[in-house]
Parts: sequence; C-alpha cells; structure tokens
Amino acid sequence: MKPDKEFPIRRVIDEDGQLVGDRSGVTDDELKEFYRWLVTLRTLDQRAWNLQRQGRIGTYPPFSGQEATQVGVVAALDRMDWICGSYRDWAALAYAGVPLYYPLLNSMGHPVSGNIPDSVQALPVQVVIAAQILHAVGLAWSAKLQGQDRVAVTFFGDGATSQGDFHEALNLASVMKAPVIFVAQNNQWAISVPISRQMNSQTIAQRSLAYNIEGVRVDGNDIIAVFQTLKEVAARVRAGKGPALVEAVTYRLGAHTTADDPTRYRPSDEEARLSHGEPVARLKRYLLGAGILGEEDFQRIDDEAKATVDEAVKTAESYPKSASETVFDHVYQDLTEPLKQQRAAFRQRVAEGGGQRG
Amino acid sequence: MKPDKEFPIRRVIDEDGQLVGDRSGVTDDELKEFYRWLVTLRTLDQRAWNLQRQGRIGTYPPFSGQEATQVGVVAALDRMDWICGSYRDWAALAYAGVPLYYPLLNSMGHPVSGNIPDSVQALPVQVVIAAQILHAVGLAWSAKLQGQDRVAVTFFGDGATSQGDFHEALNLASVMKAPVIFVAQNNQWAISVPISRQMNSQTIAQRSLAYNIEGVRVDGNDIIAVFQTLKEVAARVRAGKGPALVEAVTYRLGAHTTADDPTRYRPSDEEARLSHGEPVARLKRYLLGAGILGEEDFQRIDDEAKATVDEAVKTAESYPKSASETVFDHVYQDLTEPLKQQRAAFRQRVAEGGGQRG
Amino acid sequence: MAKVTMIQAINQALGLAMERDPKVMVLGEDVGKNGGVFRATEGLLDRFGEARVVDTPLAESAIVGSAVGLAMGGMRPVAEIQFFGFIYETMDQIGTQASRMRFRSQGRFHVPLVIRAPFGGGVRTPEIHSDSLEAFFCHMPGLKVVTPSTPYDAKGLLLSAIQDPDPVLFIEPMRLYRAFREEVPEDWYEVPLGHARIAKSGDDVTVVAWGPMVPVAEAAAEKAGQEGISVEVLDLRTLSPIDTQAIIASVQKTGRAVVVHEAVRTGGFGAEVAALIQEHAFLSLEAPVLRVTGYDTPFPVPSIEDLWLPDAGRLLEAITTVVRY
Amino acid sequence: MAKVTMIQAINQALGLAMERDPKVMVLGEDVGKNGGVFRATEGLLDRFGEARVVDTPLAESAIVGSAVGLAMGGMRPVAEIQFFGFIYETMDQIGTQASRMRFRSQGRFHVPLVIRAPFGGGVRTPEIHSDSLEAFFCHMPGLKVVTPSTPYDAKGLLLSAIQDPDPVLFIEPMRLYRAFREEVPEDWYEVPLGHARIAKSGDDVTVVAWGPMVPVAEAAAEKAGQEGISVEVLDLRTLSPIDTQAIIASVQKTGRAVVVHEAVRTGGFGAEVAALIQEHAFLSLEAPVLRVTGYDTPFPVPSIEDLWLPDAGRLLEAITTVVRY
Ligand SMILES: Cc1ncc(C[n+]2csc(CCOP(=O)(O)OP(=O)(O)O)c2C)c(N)n1
Ligand SMILES: Cc1ncc(C[n+]2csc(CCOP(=O)(O)OP(=O)(O)O)c2C)c(N)n1
Ligand SMILES: [Mg+2]
Ligand SMILES: [Mg+2]
Repeated sequence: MKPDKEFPIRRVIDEDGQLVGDRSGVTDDELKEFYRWLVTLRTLDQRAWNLQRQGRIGTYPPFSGQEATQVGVVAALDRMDWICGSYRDWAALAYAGVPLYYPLLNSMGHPVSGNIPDSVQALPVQVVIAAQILHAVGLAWSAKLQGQDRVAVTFFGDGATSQGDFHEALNLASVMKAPVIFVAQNNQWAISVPISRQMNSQTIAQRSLAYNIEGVRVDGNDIIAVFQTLKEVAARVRAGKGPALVEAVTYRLGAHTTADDPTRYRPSDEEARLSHGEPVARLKRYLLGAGILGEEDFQRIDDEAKATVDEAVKTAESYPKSASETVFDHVYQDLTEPLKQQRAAFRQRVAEGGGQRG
Repeated sequence: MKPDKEFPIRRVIDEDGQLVGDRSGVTDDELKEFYRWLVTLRTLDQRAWNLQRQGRIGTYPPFSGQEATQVGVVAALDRMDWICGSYRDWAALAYAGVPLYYPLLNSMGHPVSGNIPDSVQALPVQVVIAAQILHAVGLAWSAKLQGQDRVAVTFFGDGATSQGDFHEALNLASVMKAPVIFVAQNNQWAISVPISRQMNSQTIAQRSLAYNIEGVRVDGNDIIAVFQTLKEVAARVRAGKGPALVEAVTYRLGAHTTADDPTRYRPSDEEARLSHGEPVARLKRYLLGAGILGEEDFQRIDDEAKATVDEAVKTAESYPKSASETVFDHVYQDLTEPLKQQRAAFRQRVAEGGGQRG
Repeated sequence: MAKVTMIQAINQALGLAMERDPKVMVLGEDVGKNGGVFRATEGLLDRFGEARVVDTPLAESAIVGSAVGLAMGGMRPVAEIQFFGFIYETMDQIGTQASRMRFRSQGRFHVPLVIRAPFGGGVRTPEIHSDSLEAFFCHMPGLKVVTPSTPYDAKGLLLSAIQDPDPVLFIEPMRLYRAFREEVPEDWYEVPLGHARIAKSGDDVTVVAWGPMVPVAEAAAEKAGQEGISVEVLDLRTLSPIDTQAIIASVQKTGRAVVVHEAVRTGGFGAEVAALIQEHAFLSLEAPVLRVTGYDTPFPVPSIEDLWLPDAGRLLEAITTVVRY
Repeated sequence: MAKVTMIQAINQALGLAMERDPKVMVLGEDVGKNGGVFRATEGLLDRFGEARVVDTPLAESAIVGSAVGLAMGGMRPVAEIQFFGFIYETMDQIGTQASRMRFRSQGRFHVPLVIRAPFGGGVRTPEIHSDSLEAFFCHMPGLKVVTPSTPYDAKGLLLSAIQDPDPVLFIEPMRLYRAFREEVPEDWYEVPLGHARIAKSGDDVTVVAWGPMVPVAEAAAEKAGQEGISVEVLDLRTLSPIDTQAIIASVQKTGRAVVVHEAVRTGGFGAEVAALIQEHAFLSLEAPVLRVTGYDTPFPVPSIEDLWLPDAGRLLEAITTVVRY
C-alpha cells in the first residue's frame, strides 16, 4: 500500500495562496465571509493568549492554525447536524453560532460555557481525549433511528487516534452505517509527541481501510479544499453510504496550551517551515492575488475583528458570576436527599464567608 | 482496496485433504506428530464437553475446530517465546507443554490451573477479551529491551478485534517495533454475533494497513499453511521488522461454551458447510491420501489419544484440592496486615465447618 | 397474577417499556438473536426488530459511549454489560461522560440511559464474572445505582430506571435470576428509586443488605429468631442515592447494625453505610456497626467460592456479636 | 542536604532508581523530551536514553497494559498517567490485570509496576484533571495505593514503591508539587509502605488525612490549638493496605476523629476510615467520626473550586463539633 498515492492531500490553494486546484462550488462572497471569520477567530485566539498572560483568564488551548479546518467543516454542514468537538474546537463552535465570549468564559472557569445555546447543535467541549467520538456515533445513530436528516461531525486530534475509543467508534459506526463524519485534525503534535511517534503510519486517513469506510486527506490549512471535501463527504454520508474519516492535515502554530512551552520539544525550523502555509495568511494571499479583496478591505476586516473581539472580552469580563451553589443544580434532574443536605451546609458556609483558601 | 486480493487466504491442503499448495518446509514426521496432537486435543476437548454434561467439571469453552491454528502457531515458535492466549487457547498451551489436565482443573475451578509450569513461557489464560494483547506487546518489548531473542505471540478472537485494547496494542507495537505476532483466530463467531456484525470489513488482516505492519491471512484449519506462515512471519518479526497480524480463518465447530446453545442463533446449514473443512479430518484425509499414515495408524493414534486423555482425566479428578485458605496467599508477595487478620478469621471459620451454603 | 422468576420479571419490564415508548431500545453483546446470555432480552428482537434490539460489536466502551450519544439524541437506550466484571472497560464513559453530561452542559443535555449488568457470586463463573463492584459507581456523582433482590422489585425498579431522566446502573444478582418465583403484576408498575424496603421487621439489630445478600440476610434473621434475636432486614434497593433516612430510622429503633455485601471488604459500600450510621445514629448505637463481606482478595475460583462469600452463618456470628457486645 | 520541592524529590527518586537498576524505565505521555507536564521526569531522557524513557502514544490502557507485560517480562516500569482523572481509561488493566496477575498465576508471575499520577484540586485545571479517585483503587485487592504529602516522603515512598514486588498506584498531590521546600537527602532512602505518620501529635482529636489534605489538616490543627483544642494529625501515606493500627492507637488516645479528603463524600475512602475506627475503637469514641470532604457533585469549574474543596475552616468546624459533642 502506498498511502501517499491512495490518500493524496487534496488542495486548492497552496501555501503561497496560488490556485493549484479547482475552486468550483465556492463563491467569492463565501470566501470573503470565510476570511472575515478566520481573521476574527485568529484575533480572538491571540487575545485569549494575551489575557491568560495577563492573568485575566486561566489556561487556554489555542486553535491558531486550525481555523480553516474548523470553519470549513462547519460551513459544509446543515444547521441541525451534530457537532462534537474537543477543548481546541472553539473555532468550530463559534462559527456554528456559539458566542465568542464562550471560550473566554470557559478559561475563566465559568460553568455557563458548557451550556451551548440551544440554537447550536453541539456538545460541550470534551476534555477526555477521544470520548466524544463515541458520542458522535450515538448521536448519528439516534438521528437515523428517528428518521432525522442529520449527520454528526466529530473533531479530534492526531493523538486521539491512538485511543481505544477511536477504534471502537469507527468500527461501530461502520457496522451500524451511522451517518458520522470523523474529522481528524492532524496538527502534527499531541502536546510534545509528534505524529511520527504517535503512529508508525504515513497517514491517519489509511485507518479507514481497517473499517471499510471512506477515507480522505485534505489540506487543513486550505479552507476551500476543506469546504469542498466536506460538502462532498457530507452528501455521501447523508445519503446513507456510511461513515467517513477525513484527515485534515494542519499544524498547531503555537503551544499546546498557555501552560505549555513548545521550545522544549519542537524544532524551530519545523515551526518556521510549517507555519508558512497557515490558513489565514494563505487565504489572504489568495484573495489579494485574485483581486477579490484589497488592502483597505483587509484593514477594515482587521479593525472589525478587533472590535468584535473587544466586545467579546468585555462581555466575558462583565459576565454575571454564577452563584457557586449552582454546583448542586445539574448533578441530577432533581436534587437527591443527600445533595439537599449538602447544599444547605454549603449555603450556610458561603453565607458565613467561608471557603477562602486556608 | 480489494481485501480478497491483497489478503488472499494461504492454503496448502484444501477441505478434502487435497494438496493445493506448496508443502515445503514440513516433513512427514512433523505431520505425523501434528496429527497425533490434533487427535489428542480433539479427544480431550470432546471429553471435557462430556465431563461437563456429567457435572464433573464446570463451564468449559471448547476449542474444537481451532486445533490446527493453535498447534501450528506454537509449533513454529521457539521454546522461550512468549504465549499469551485466552480461555479458548488450551490447545496452544498443551502443545507448548502444559499438562492436559490443566484445562480440566481450570473448569473444575482449581486455582493451580493458573500456575502455568515454569518450563512453558505462557501467561495464564485470559478471560477479559483483548486484555492479553497488550501484555504480549509489553512482553515482546521487554525482550527487546533486555536483548533477549524472543518474540511474543498472542491469540485472540474475531470479537476481540472490536475492543479498544486491540487497537492500542497494534498501534503501540508498531510504534515501538515490538516483536509481537498478533494471531486473530477468526472462528466466525463471538458467542452469537457473527463476524459480519462484528465488523463491516471483509477481513481482519486488512486492519494491519492502519498500523503499517505486515498482515497475512491463512486457512486456520490447514495446519501446514499455519505452520509455514508462522515460521516465515516469526523469522521476520524476530529479525526486528516489527510486529505482524495473522488472521487464521477457522470455524468454531460447536457451542461457545458448555453454557451456550448455538441452535438459537446459528444456521445449521452454515454449520454443515463450514464444519466440513475442519482441521483434524482434513489432515487425516491428506495423510491417508498421501500414504503417510494408514487406517491402522489412525486406530492406534485414536487409542493412544484416548488413553492419554483418560490419564489426564484421572489426574484432574484425583488432583489434591488446594487448601481454600490459599486464596490469601497470592494477593501480594507478603500478606498485608488486613489480610493476616482476615486469614485468621477465615481459618477459624473453615475449622468450624462454616461456608456451606446457607 | 403469574409467578415469575427475576429474569422473567426483567424481561417483562423491558418488553413493556419498549411497547410504551418507541424511543426505548436495548443494545449490547448477544442481546438480540441469543436473547442475552441469561435470556433477559429473550423475544425482544422478534417483537421490536433489529433497529431497537441491537447486537453490538464486542466493545463495552462503544456500547456505553454510543448509548450516551443515543440518549442525548432523544433515545432511551438500555445497554447491557454482559457481566459486571467487564464494566471496567467502560469506566471512563460512565464516570466522566454519562454521569457528567448534565453537569458539563449545565442542564442542556441529559442522559436517560440504563446500564444493566448481572453481578455477584454463587454461580461458579470463571474469573472476573462474579465481581461485585457497586462501590465504584456509588462514588460517581450523577449516576444512580440500583439493585433488586426480588422479581417484583426487579420489574418495578427497572421500569422506574428506564423512566428516569438520569443515567442508572442497574445491577442484577445472577444467583437470584432463577432462585425463586414470586407473584408479579403483568402490567406496568413502578417501584420508586431511592427508597429502601424493610424486608423483615425486627427490634434487636438491623441488617443492611442489597441484591444477592438479601436472602442471606433473611436466612440469618430466621436463624437469629430461633435464638431469640429479632432482626430487621433492610433491603437498600437503591444504593445511590442512598436512603439514609430509612437506615437511620431502623438503627435508631434497634440500636445495632450489621452490613453485609459480597464485594471485597476494604472500600466496599458497607463502609459508607457504617460511616453514615455511626455519624447519624451515634447515640443510639449499642455496639459498633459490623461488616460481613468478601475478603480483600480477588474473587476466588469456583472451588473456594462458597467459603469466601458471606453466608448466613457468618452473618449470624456478626449479629450475635453486636447483640452481645 | 538541599531543600527541594516535592516535584524535585520525585524527579530525584526516579533518577536514583534508574541509576541503580537498569530494569527501571519510565513511560507515559510527554514524559520524554518534555520531561512530563509537571517536569517530574525532567532530564531523564538525556541521562538514560530513549529506550528507558519512553514517550508513548496517547493511550492509557496501552500504557498500563504494556507495562504489565514489561513487568512480567523482567522490567520495572514506572508508568505515568498524565492526570489521575484519565485513569478511568485504564481501569481494566489495573483492576483486572495488574492487580490480579499474581493471584491468577498463583505466584508464577508478579507485576512490579508503579503507576504515577498527579491528582487533586487547588490548581484550577479544566474538568476531570483534578478528580480524587483514590477510593476506587483501595477497593482493588492486589494493588497498593500510596500518596505523599511532603517532599521527603515523596522520594522515600516512591523508592519503596519502585522496589515493591507488587503494583503500586502512586498519586501525587498537584497542589503540593511546588508548594514548599524541605530538606531531602540526596541519596537513596526508603520510607516503608504501609505506615502512617503522625504529622502532629495531639490529645483531643485525631484528624486522619492524606496527600493534599495534610497541610490543610495541619492548618486546622494550628487554629484549633489557638482555641485550646489539641489535634493529632495522622498522614496515612499508604492508603492500601491501610495502617489500621496507627489510626486506632491514635483514636484510642484522643477519643475523637475527623477524616478529611478532597474526593466526593459518598463512597470516598473516608467512609472506610470511619468504618474502621468505629469498629475497632467503639468504646473509646466520645463522638461520631465526622467526614470533611468534597460534595457529591462532579469536581466543579475553577471559579467554584475553593468553596467546594475542604479547607481548614470546614475542618475546624468538624473538629469543634466532635470536641463539643
Ligand atoms: C484520556 C486523556 N488522556 C490524556 C489527556 C491529557 N492531554 C490533553 S491534550 C493531550 C494531547 C492531545 O493531542 P491531540 O489528540 O493531537 O489533540 P491536540 O491537542 O493536538 O488538538 C493530552 C495527552 C487527556 N486530556 N485525556
Ligand atoms: C471484556 C469482555 N467483554 C465481554 C466478555 C464476555 N464474552 C466472553 S467470550 C465473548 C465472545 C468472544 O468472541 P471472540 O473474541 O470471537 O472469541 P471466541 O470466543 O470466538 O474464541 C464474550 C462477549 C468478556 N469475557 N470480556
Ligand atoms: Mg494534535
Ligand atoms: Mg470468535
């Protein structure tokens, strides 16, 4: 088997923003909108990094570098399709309609960030690596059982493919012909572990062969290719052809989280080399070269992004604190007897000003 | 991908015992010895079934139909290679040197059956599906680290391939280039679940593609093909070429265990069709046809087998009971304080004749 | 009203729930054509079809993990783990997923999932199959843990569990599946979760038991009665959330308590019961709360099983000890 | 003797063990080049090379399951689970494999494996990372469970754990990794497993604590002292097998006990401690054994963490309650 032959990387614009493929199915207007989103999300991500450095939010897992995959995938979905992602997939959620202040609230440790607005068909972000992949299978399966015209998409990393749950999910989905799209964001690293130590295979896509499902590889930094691929894959999955595995090849531009120091383990020449093709600059080069947007447009978009993100930060920082006793509210639908008593004790303690450290 | 093309089933003698491949590397004497073993094991297996029916042993998982795979694989190993099997792999253990009364003691609930004699490099049989696959990876890895010239072989079923541990093991072994041979005994059924519901793939062997390791398919009822295949695979694995996945295609001739009733779920025409190629009768036909053994040989072998098995049954049934308090002996190397006290209480209770039901 | 075994009662409950609510489905290993290795799901495939009675691949994490998704997607899955000892494989999907989805999503999602599993000793299974692991699951907020000891309760509790909006682990004592028959209404009825049952009332000592140990407790109570000791047997039925009130009320009456379970002693759920009793009924206690349990060893091979498991004799000893204290 | 933090002490222990015995190796996620997310394995890759310091794929069941094989094959693996909350993934390999191989094989095989994991709250991690799950593992015969509360003990206990012929779960309180420094001998020394330590002696009440709660107990004892209550703080260090004798000796002296742990209350290891105390020191007890614990909810988001966790204030309340009982 020659994985590079069987699973070539689909690409429409190259690192330098040159058109190298067929752009059909994506209008200029869509591209402008994509670009606006990518810039907004990148701005948000960088701001979050700075906020953490200033001590205004807690640990934050940046998605910089992966915006094209997350936005491109969600853009190809229907509104009622399910989205099941991990801690790094806030760009996908934001594009799907989750307010931009949610990821900030999440890093501030605010419980509301788990309550994805009803208008968005998405699960809260998942911390346990690969657990959400099985949920996506169940959601897709439930849609099929209930005759709903929905697919489920799940995002996970290259590291997640090593987990047992990844395997069990793909096998079960294949057996049940559940309408799931498995999107592996191969950003080359799982914290400090490069993909070459994560697996001894050239591609993630080739794992599809084990399950007899469709497997494709796409340049995850090329939003056009991602969008086109997902449109096609989603159509097949929706039509009942069974699940599909999409490997989006991308690159984690920075640290794993704000608590991580990649200089300990990652060669800087790799960073330089692989950062060059990052999705925002790439799309910008293309739009500029193709005359779809000009310098003043870019400036305006940047300014608008900054304003939007300012607004999100303001909302997050002024967001009403949740009463701490809400910790008892969503354990079960109804408070159990033991919890009633514990809440009463907790209330009293809070009223007495307890709970400061020490 | 065409799994049937990429992973053809290797076969040397067909269902009717006709030579259809290249027998090289297997002498007549080896074949006679194999046949003697297959008959002895089959005799043992059928006797165990009857003993259970007579209430003389407890639940028993027959291996009938899988003798050629288990014996053929072990025959291709070196004495110091590791063997990690499941509850159904007593044929492999017996051929490796474990006394024939062990499986009987096991079904009688005698603890000694877990204590594989030191002369045999094998783990106790595993009940938790797929757990031993990871142990084999660790054992192979330990051999490599210690510069020992050993491989590890692990047996598991078609059902086991659905478990997360299967996936994690193959991936880790591939990354570490651990010298493991993964032997999937595809006996077509996992209790009542046929392989077609276990996976939506034509072969188990194709799972090797996901891990970039060698994958081969062999007729598991053809001991010559199994032996040859394993010899070749083991040589490559031993030479440091990384792990390999062998799918031995066979058939569970009877019930899952003595507690199971396959008529509830398994079509009798399938049984008739797939039982025809079973390994003992097949080898017999070949040996007869090739003039390697004659009718009187077969009679003698049958008689000897019966005598050997009679002996095993006698040994098992007269085997000294283990003192029940040994249950405290092997929890830790040294008895902990709590266990010392518990053992004392237990002893007293046993001395007083307690512990009869009710 | 027909007399049925516990396994029949469970089978009835599953059938009724599936009849009433098309969202109810069962999934697991061998639950379809084979009707489950203990026949709990017998006949359901024929009645409700392959879409709702699903033989899954052999993968417990996938069974529970996908059931979590099914439940969030609007179904009411009843997942079977073939033997409780194999639930280790799906601990993550239970402990960090099913039980926390409501909390994580602050109420947007909930997981109306029932996980059924046979458990306990007395039936001479191979290793791991007989383990009693309930303590693990009583230490997982967001999950409920239920175990019946009679056919009547089995049906009524299972119907409640299937109706429950939160995930319920429903563990079924293997040795009681066919141990006796009892009159059980053919129709729908519910036994509410969260409430212990006084299996036998008495005055001198309270024996707290659940699942497979309830008949053992009753037998010991019987014997104790012959010696003039009046034993109250409390069948917890729901272990989590625990019915503290019922336990304390009983112990305040009797002044003495013994807890009995098959699980290994250290860290067993008996510890929680003892801790609760001494905390809430300290001044009523005339003797320490004793525990009669499995030993701190792995569940033994069948030839040693009877000696290892708590029985009426051992329980009676403890009862006598606390009464004479 | 240099003053070092707990994480440095752990790092020293690993280095010494690997120096002394070529069979000792470490494996886990990010333990190599990155030196562990908390730097417990910092520098080991450079000193001992890739064969003995192994960055594994992201798969906890594979880490522990292969380590079981490594151990049976003659190595002495020290496996790291990046955060205790992710140990759910490998519950089966711990609960039915590592801990039972000696028993299953009747002593032919044994599993000298150490599983290290950081645990506990106070450091504002995302969900799951801060969970205290020790109770699960104290209910698994064949496994030992150890947790240090000081740099000195961390090093000495870890060296004992690595020498131990049986599997040891070694859980490290994240919040104490860098909380303070202490003089620690640079050379090899061992703190034996199975023995509690009197962290502070006192007469009126015994506080049983372990790991992250030991400094909290000491702080509460300090405050209680100011109110004239003399508190004895017992640091269990080894949770399984538990040092019953030390606990009972202390309670027999003080007549009162409070157990404190971060884990959720119901089914926590505090229940076992309370059950043991009332069983073995019933007649010495002047008040019920109280438990100060996390609540029966999932570990909360960081903004609520401080209120949720037991602190010196809550502990002091319980101490006062039992003293005034
Ligand atoms: C089950 C589990 N194990 C370990 C971790 C700790 N951890 C968090 S992120 C991470 C690496 C994930 O890598 P990958 O799947 O490639 O996703 P990425 O972070 O690159 O998006 C690890 C090991 C975890 N969250 N869950
Ligand atoms: C983890 C786990 N889950 C479930 C079982 C119950 N069980 C025992 S054997 C079996 C089927 C195994 O099928 P396969 O792997 O094909 O092996 P075979 O029995 O055919 O040899 C099942 C489900 C188990 N032993 N372990
Ligand atoms: Mg990654
Ligand atoms: Mg099979």
